[in-house]
Amino acid sequence: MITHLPILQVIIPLMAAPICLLLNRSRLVWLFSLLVSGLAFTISVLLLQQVMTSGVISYELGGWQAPWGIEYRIDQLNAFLLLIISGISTVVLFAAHTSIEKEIPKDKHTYFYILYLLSLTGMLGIVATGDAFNVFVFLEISSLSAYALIAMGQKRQALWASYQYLIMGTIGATFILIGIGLMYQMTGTLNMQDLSQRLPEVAQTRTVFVSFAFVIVGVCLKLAMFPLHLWLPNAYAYAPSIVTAFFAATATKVAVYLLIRFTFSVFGLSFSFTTIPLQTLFMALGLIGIFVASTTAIYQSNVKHLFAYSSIAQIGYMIVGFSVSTVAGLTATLLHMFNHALMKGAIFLALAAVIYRIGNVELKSFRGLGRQMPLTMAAIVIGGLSLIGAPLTVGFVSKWYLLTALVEQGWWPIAVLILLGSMLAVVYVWRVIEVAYFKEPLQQNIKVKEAPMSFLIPIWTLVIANIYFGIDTRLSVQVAQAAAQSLFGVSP
Amino acid sequence: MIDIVLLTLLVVIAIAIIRMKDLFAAVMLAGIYGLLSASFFVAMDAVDVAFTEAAVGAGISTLLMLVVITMTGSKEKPTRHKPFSALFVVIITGGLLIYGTLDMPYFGSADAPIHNHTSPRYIKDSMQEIGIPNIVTSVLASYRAFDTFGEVVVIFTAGIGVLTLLSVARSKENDDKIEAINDSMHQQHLVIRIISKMLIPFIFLFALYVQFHGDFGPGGGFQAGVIFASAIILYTMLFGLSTARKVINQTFVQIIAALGVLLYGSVGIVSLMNGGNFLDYNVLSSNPITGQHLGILLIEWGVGCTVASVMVVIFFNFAGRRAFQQHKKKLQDKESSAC
Amino acid sequence: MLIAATLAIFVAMILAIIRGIVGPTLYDRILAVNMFGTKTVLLISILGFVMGRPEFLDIALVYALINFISVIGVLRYSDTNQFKHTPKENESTKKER
Amino acid sequence: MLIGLFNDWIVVVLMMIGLYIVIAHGNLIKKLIGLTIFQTSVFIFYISMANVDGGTAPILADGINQYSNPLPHVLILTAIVVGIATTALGLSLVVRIKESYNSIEEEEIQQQDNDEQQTSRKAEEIL
Amino acid sequence: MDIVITICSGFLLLVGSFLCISGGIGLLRFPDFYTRMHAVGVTDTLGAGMILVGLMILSTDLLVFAKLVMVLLLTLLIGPTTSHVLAKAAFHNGLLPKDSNNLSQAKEKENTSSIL
Repeated sequence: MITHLPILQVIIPLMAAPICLLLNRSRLVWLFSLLVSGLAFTISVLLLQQVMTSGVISYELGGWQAPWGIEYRIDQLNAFLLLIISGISTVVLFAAHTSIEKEIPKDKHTYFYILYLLSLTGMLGIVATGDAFNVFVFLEISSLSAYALIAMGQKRQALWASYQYLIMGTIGATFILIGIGLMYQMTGTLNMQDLSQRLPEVAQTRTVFVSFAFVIVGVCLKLAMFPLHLWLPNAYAYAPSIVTAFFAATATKVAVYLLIRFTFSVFGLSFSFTTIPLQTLFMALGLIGIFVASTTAIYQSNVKHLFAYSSIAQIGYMIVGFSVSTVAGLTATLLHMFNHALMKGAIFLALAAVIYRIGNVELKSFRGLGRQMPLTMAAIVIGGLSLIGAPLTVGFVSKWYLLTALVEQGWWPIAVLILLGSMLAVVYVWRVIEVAYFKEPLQQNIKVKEAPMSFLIPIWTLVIANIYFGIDTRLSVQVAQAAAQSLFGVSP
Repeated sequence: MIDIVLLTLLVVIAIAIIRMKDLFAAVMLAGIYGLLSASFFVAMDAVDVAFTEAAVGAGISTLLMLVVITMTGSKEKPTRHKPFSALFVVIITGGLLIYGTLDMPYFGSADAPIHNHTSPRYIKDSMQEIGIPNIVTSVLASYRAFDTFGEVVVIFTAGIGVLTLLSVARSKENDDKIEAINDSMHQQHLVIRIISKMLIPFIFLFALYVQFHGDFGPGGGFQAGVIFASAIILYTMLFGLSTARKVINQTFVQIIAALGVLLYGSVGIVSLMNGGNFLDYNVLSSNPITGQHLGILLIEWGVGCTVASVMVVIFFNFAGRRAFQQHKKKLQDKESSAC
Repeated sequence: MLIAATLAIFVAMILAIIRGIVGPTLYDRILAVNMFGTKTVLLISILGFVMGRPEFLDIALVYALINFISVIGVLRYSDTNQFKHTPKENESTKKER
Repeated sequence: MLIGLFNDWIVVVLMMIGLYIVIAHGNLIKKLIGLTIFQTSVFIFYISMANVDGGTAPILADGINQYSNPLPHVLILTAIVVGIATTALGLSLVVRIKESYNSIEEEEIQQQDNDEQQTSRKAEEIL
Repeated sequence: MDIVITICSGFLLLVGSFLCISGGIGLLRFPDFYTRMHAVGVTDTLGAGMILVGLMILSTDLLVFAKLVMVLLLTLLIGPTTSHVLAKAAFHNGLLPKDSNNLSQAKEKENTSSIL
């Protein structure tokens, strides 16, 4: 069975989704999906181990050789992403049963878990596959289930946010489809490995340039990179809290993965960064994104909105790291993907717990929660510190690597700007902390109890991971570095 | 020549759709657009695609849009904000694409890379490797079977999504009331009822033919599923939703949808068990060709089941939501008049 | 002769499209769509012969069916109060009386 | 060049029209129609690149040795299914939006959301 | 024999094409919905039938012939039905023929009777 791990990674949650429809009992379905997600996590750990020891795994679906059939190709980068996604999914799912009880009508619970699993499948499929068109298919699985999940939010704004996301997402996916089509037209293949070998021959043609542009724009739409980010805040803010926690921690990472995969592996480093002024463009957009999104976050009155804008800012950091286009910069990006998943997962799960107890996440209703829900609020504080990049948290590690990468290139001004951006994070995180700890408690908040264990366990798992990986960086840095080096073709 | 005429017609219709303020008309033009693009696909030798596009683009999606328009109103209000920014984005996109076409291989040229890298093997060897004449089915169901699995899951996802958004908790007495609204509409259309009754068995038969003939001609699970579902939709439209729901239990249909996906997946799992890779049909039987045949037959059934039942579920839920809204409106009217 | 028939069908299609765009009533449009559908069926049948592979007539069958179903659908869902038609032509005739 | 690329250019025009409808129109159903047109034109693009001069449909028959490329056909079959799935989901969202906002015009919905936000802000200030 | 086939099918196709075009012109030029429908309904069925029969004569394969027969039967069944339903629906929903006082009176009568 060990040789079939790559496909089992995707196929297990996929097959579990229709089975959930047959089970159709809320609690049972929850336990089942938790089991499945845990299984997927185990598989991803095994895969990572296998990849780190024995290198790239290739799996031919249907037994057909690669450019003719579809190939699953797992290298360090994929395995790392698979680990993040399935890990976060499992942790978040742990709290799902309690959380959706209050947010989603009883008769739709089964559908919720099915869509959750399908969304997980989609993301895992995007990451695992080595075939460009297969990316599109799984992208659509994950997006369609995401639209439905977001629309399940309690307020009517959720529907509107979901619709906007659907329009933007479909345009993005269609752009990617156009890009893939153009690539296919010039090379005659859809396999990424094969593409990367056949594209250099035609790299000078205008068609390949346009296909690159379309793929990048499409991915950036999904990524919510700065000028294309408008769908994200509402989608995250009005979705059911569990969905927010899951997507904030994983969905954008998958898009960043696609960006890296297409620019580094498919089109190749020399094409992406020399033919096109991608570096300057992305650096500028990333920096502007950090500042605009952080500043907007400061003025939000809804905490979910606040952290959603903060997510856009964090994507900016990843983009900056990416556009440095050195091993160190890419390592910083990959590390930040991992770390950001941990901190945003913790923060949004804590917010889910707040919603479970007091029903909303308006900043004004946070008054006094610091005393009433100490553990939950402590999680938000640690997550916030991590966002700022305080030492001993994971945020520090990735910021450190990013700064070193920038300094290595001699880009001092940008490093300074990054630090300034972090100062903005201090402001918005402080706003939450101030209200929660230092303001008069609200009358109705006095009787609020600490969140139930089903929340605290996953939240604190993530918080402890936040601190652990902030101190013991060996594991994450090692994997990220290996992945970055393999992308640059440097043998470690 | 034919393709250029068709493409020009397509442009004309697309422009007309922009200008059309009446959504009903716009949807019908979109239906024509679907038919025309399907004709274009026939002219381009893509018979399987034409088959699907006709059933989906001109059939199902038009119907769904019509149902929705009756719920939302059919007049489009003029937008106040200036469309210049939109025009700007569109022109940049279009300009970029035109720029990209300049280096493309010319239309129909046989020495383009796509005709010389992967596809020769499909055309030359699929008969020995798979053993069925329809190359599209070979590629769809065997070489790239995993994409098709993804496609089935996409449609399953859409079905579940529509269920989450639109399903109404139903109770027996509610149903009866809704039925009253439902049936008041087509009492008088006797001719069409009889004709449809004659047609429906024929459509089912045709769907089965398409399902099984997919190996030899255009067709296959997806097309068959859509045709099968369209017969049920026809029945529903003429005899009312609640009558149709009595004949076809919705829960049952949902289970079929799930089973279709599972059937597809289990073929893959069985090939894992037999020592092959996922969806490797060669190991399903002692003879690889028989294995391929068996595998393709089974997965096509999976596709057909899921597609047909998801289409039915989607339509039922749209129509059910509509009936539910009308019912609610009626109750409100009654209350207001009672006041 | 096949080519001539194809051209004739194209002409008929264009005429139908014009009627479909101009309207003016909903039913004119439905009529145009319906006629367009039949013309497409014929076009597909003839295209098979023109291209020398007439065995794909299944598609024409599907078109005929889908055309029927969508026309029924349009009628079914236009049969609500919302689309009760009192176009201006009628009003003017009433005034004349 | 004109004849060799004419098809592609028309397809680009179709894509532009579809995209324009999606972006410029405020009506939610019209947007979805635009999206369908946009996607369909991408399908047309794929299918026309599969065409080979003198080729016929990729269904093997005796006496024919030039076939069109079957792979784009397969891809587009999948993409059509994705398209209808998106449309169905989008339409069901539209139905729900109409129920809760009583409008399917982008501007009116945005207006309602803004109003709601402002009233909640005012309430906050009063407190 | 070949010549007979060619001539027969050519004749049928030609007449069918003529009918198609004339139907199209009728659809475009006639003054109101009912007359347009008349033009289309009549020519569509006959023209389609002619063209399909013409193709049948051309076909060499039995399966193709059978499929053409099916298509023909379907058009013969569906064409008149849709015309019927369309006219009925239009009339019921209050669309009146141009300049037809008799019919509008009949319509009013029907309305009053239904109210009664």
